[in-house]
Amino acid sequence: MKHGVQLTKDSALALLRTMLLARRIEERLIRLYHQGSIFGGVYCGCGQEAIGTATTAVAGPNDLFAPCIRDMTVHLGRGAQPLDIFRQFLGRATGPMRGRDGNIHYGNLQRGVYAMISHLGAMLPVVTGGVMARRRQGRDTIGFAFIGDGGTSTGDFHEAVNFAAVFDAPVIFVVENNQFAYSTPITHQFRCQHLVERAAGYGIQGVAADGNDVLALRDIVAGLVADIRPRPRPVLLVCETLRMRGHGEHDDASYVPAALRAAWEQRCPLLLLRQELIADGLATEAELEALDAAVQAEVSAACEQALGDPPPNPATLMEGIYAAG
Amino acid sequence: MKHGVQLTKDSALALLRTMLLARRIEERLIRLYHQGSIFGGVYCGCGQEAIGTATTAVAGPNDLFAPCIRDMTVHLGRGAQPLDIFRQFLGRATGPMRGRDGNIHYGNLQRGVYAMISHLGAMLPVVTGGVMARRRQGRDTIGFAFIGDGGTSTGDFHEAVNFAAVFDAPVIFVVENNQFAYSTPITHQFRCQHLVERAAGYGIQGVAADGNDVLALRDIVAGLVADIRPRPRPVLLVCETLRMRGHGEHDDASYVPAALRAAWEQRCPLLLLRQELIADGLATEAELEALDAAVQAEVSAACEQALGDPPPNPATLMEGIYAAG
Amino acid sequence: MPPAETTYLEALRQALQRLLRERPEALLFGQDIGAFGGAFKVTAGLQQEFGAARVFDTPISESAILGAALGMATMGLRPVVEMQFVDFAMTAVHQLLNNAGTLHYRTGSAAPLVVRMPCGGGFAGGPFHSEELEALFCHMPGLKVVYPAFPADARALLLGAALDPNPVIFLENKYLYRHVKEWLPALWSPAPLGAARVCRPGRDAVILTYGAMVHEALRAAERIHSEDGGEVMVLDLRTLKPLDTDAICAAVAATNRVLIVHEGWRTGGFGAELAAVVAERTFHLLDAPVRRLTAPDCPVPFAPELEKAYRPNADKIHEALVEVLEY
Amino acid sequence: MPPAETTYLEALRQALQRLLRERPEALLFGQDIGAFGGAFKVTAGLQQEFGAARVFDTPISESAILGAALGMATMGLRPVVEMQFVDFAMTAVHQLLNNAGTLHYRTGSAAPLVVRMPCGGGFAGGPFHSEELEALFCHMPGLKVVYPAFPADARALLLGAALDPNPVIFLENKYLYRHVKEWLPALWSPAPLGAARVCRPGRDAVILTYGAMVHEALRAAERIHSEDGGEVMVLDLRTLKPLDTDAICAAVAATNRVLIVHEGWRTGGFGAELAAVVAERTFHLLDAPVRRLTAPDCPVPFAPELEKAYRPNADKIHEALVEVLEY
Ligand SMILES: Cc1ncc(C[n+]2csc(CCOP(=O)(O)OP(=O)(O)O)c2C)c(N)n1
Ligand SMILES: Cc1ncc(C[n+]2csc(CCOP(=O)(O)OP(=O)(O)O)c2C)c(N)n1
Ligand SMILES: [Mg+2]
Ligand SMILES: [Mg+2]
Repeated sequence: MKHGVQLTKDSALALLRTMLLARRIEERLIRLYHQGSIFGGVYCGCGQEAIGTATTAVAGPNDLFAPCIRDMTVHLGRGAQPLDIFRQFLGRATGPMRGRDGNIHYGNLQRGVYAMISHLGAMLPVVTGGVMARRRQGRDTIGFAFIGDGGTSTGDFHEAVNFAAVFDAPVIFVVENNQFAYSTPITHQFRCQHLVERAAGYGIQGVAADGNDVLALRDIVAGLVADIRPRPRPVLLVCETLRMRGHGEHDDASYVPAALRAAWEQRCPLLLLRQELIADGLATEAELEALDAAVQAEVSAACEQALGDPPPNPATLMEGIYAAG
Repeated sequence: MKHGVQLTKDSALALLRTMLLARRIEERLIRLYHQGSIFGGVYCGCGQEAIGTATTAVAGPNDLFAPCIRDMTVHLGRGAQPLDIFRQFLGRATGPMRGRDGNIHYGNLQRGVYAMISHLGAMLPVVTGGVMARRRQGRDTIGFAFIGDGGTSTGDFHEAVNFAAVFDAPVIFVVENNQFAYSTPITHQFRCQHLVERAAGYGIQGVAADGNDVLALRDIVAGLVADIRPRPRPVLLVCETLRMRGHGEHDDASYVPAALRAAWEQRCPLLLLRQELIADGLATEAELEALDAAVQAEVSAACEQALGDPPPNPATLMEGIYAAG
Repeated sequence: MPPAETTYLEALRQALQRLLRERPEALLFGQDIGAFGGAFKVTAGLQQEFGAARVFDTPISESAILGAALGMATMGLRPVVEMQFVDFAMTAVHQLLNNAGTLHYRTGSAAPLVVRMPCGGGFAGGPFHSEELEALFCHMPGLKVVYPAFPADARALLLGAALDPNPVIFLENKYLYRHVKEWLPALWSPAPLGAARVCRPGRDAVILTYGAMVHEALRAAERIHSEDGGEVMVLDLRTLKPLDTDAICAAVAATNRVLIVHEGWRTGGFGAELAAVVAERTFHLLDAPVRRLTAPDCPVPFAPELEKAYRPNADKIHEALVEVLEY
Repeated sequence: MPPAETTYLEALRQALQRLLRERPEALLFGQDIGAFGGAFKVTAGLQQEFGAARVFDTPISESAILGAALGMATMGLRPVVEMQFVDFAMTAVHQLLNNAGTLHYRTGSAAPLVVRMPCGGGFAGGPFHSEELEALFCHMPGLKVVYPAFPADARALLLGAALDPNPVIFLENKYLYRHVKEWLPALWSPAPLGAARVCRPGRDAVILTYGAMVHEALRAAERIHSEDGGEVMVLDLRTLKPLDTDAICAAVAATNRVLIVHEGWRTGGFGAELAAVVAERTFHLLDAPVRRLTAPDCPVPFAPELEKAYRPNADKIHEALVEVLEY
């Protein structure tokens, strides 16, 4: 067995299913966007599905997540249904944010997922505080805080990681280094060789990982979780990947060099996992086709249902700005 | 010869003189404060005089400084007169800020010294921008940006250092690790062993220095300047020291352990330099006494003169909020 | 012997102490607020009484402090955090405006969170330790803004703020910390947010004000009275958001002349909102134009001579009052 | 064939292009503004024309961008920086309020610095990409605040802002970028800051407004006219700070009824300042109470159905106008 965590057929297929769901949902969202059915933007995590998948696969029920732009698999891994996601992107009254916020800005604290605000880095101290609170309440909570390569340049990134370090808050700061921040390549974002070099400056452990190999990543995260759950402290986990679409669907990403894109296309996390499953004899091509077909059907049904859902009632505009005392 | 930079009697006495001036001015400010002649606060750099002294000693005329709370020797080293400083702390119309800002918040851009705002870290990108501008204008400017151990926790510290690194701005970020931020010890401020460990995360050089040995520090800074003036890039220079008085004169610093204080008292930068001068045969006790007496006389005269200066005219309150177009 | 009086500062401390005693989910953090008791000593003795797990120091990271407090509040704690000076909160406005202020609207989660911020000038603090920024906070949806003027209100409103399920910006006036005292009862209750108080009755004009200026307004009103018997009402708003517009309208109806006084800048200051409310709602009741007396649009100057010219006070209020009364 | 018309966005680009051509000390930076041309393409082609030394991308560091721009401005450069959305400037308010805004007052140094910030909603941007924050900036001493509504003004005022020796907050409306066009002359001059413009004359009431709402106000005024011949003046403020109070007073004197319209939040919005100015200065001229029509105090909602209810538009303005006219 090549992997630290026991690799069963079921667990491997579950990983693949999460990634497939995200991929197929995004494909559908892109179509809706180009058909003009989605207002605002569509921001995809295509190519980065392994990161949310691996982290949620090893997290416990009390753990807290602060997903960022490209983390649909965090939501799915924490129990969000395709229907929730379509409702969210379509701004339906029935969606998780009831149309008050859209696209990637959603969460569900019952499942331990914060809804992000757009300001990059701003959620990192929030999840840190959430973890500190739950630890005081006697729970064994760990936090997973996601941020892009670009987001590491914000003051909030620094303040949050340092704060977590000072208070021994068990937060895994997951940097998704997808090589670009909108159009800006990492060469214009930072000058260290690798972002793990940031860890030492906070006195915490830094771990570099391949963000596209879901099985290897799951093992790494499982190891970190096993370390920090009993001996709480933050960790910086830097995952290398590539954003396979534009910043949003309005952006053709023509600034991404074709060779770079081609190289990472070979390393599509879904493709890698499929190949591995087949090589390990854990699944057949036919089984994987069937899984995909089932996922596609589920996604289509969810999309249809969400399209039929009502928009928010304008009369509710001013409700719930404040919590009732 | 023990020192990288040629140590002449004149240059050594000049260093001592700057430090003595600062020490004697601060002693006088403290008296004025306790007599009620100074409104607002008095914040001293006692114990940290070597840092501003060493940096200004090797800087060139086109260089830019952003001093922080404890850097009276930066001002003196860049040509501020004791009279300017008394006028500043006394809020006189004749002072460098004309009474519009007080105590440590002053500068003089003609001499390349920015007036700090209180928000810790906020001046670091400003001096970085200033240096970038001067470099475009064909000058060989280097920046010296000062920040405390506490100030390294601000988002601005991170953004500025990273920004300077990305743009190869030749700024020496001088961290004065005086072990405390107001009452908060460095154990509650960061978790790395030593703040130089931050440098790698920005892909820049980090240098640790003894902040109290002015000769050694001058050599280190001279080396860095020689490196980065022709090949521009930022550096993180972390100086270890101790703040020998309270955060301000309202604060008795009773939170500083007596043993720590006592240990650093032995390492007073003025004391160390005097000892070295005498040991090296560069000066006699009598000469040093005479220097001190001359400094004291100069300080007293400046203080008396400033006390006689007028306060700002209230009728000028609304002048110069905007620059005239 | 008269009964002992309590300062504004000590009243705040009592509120925090009671909060920590009665609410195990409450905790305090900020820069130097632990063993040191805070830059102004509002939290003095609290770490000693409640331990460093509940009252503790943080790095100099305003955004992390506010963000962490928000995260804790979402998990059922009741954090009360301190910004060492309101001025420094400007490094992390997004945590208030965008994160805390929108949370309930977006997600339905409560965020019982108080941000204590010492404000105001009058002690040669200079441009970065003297600001009055309530106007900025009042503009942000989803936040409540409280600004007490008296020890009793400070105590009751701070506890009220801490028990409120929303993010509350709690503004404290540094000048009042040690300059205002009153006798406080041993038995007291938290005050709900949102009620103004007539702290001096009158029928000739009303001064709408809050914070340190309440005391200056009272002095000016007293002088008007002693000089020519004029009766000037002083309405202490106490909570700026939600604003007690009923009390404002009633005060205007009773007096027909309005002077608005605050220590913050004029343009877009909170006085603008007050003037707008008066102009919109009580137009037909006004015998004179509403008038604002505020700090001018100028950085807070350091030198006492300049700051005196900058900051409103009883004399300047008196002068403006005379004009309002004579209009 | 009618002469070609120019969009608001293209007008801004022309101003930047001319600035870079005429002023060697000018430079542009911000996130993605280089080869990519910016999130909205305002800087499209400028890096190609002027090179990466003068038009370049930065890390995602708003405070560093603003601080560095200030430092450059003190050394005689003329930086024009972009915040990708005004919302993100909230992470670095201290660089504007405390650093740039106070610099000249404290030190006498000029800071010729422009911060361009795309503002406003109407395109399902949600709570963090749709804000209107002019009220916050207008409260800050030492800053100027410009908010054009038309391509010609956008072009002339942006160049005027860049030539001003002070820090200027230059607000651009995202909705207008591609929705508003007009014919622009080939010969043009920078406009000095501070002058409002009557963009529709009238004697029955005046609408004081700026930004995207100018166009909605014009539509509403036109409808009033077509329905019953009413003549409603529309005053486009163009510069919010310094404010053209003379033009406001003249407009009130000519019409005696005032409706204030803006896209930002009501409480403490810039409309409060406008209402206060009107109430203080033109009390005796008013036949009806001044009235504000603004967004409500609510985070900007995402769903178009909610945002439509949230955002002022010609219909809502028309409704309010009818009430003001009938008072
Ligand atoms: C503080 C802040 N500044 C600017 C933006 C605008 N913005 C949104 S996404 C983005 C690029 C983010 O890049 P990265 O962090 O690498 O994440 P990625 O999109 O690559 O997943 C920018 C600049 C923002 N959201 N927050
Ligand atoms: C952003 C910010 N937050 C809080 C403060 C209040 N404050 C002023 S000095 C200080 C401590 C500074 O410590 P350090 O950076 O170590 O410098 P030192 O005083 O030791 O020289 C604090 C918290 C501030 N000036 N700026
Ligand atoms: Mg990225
Ligand atoms: Mg220190």
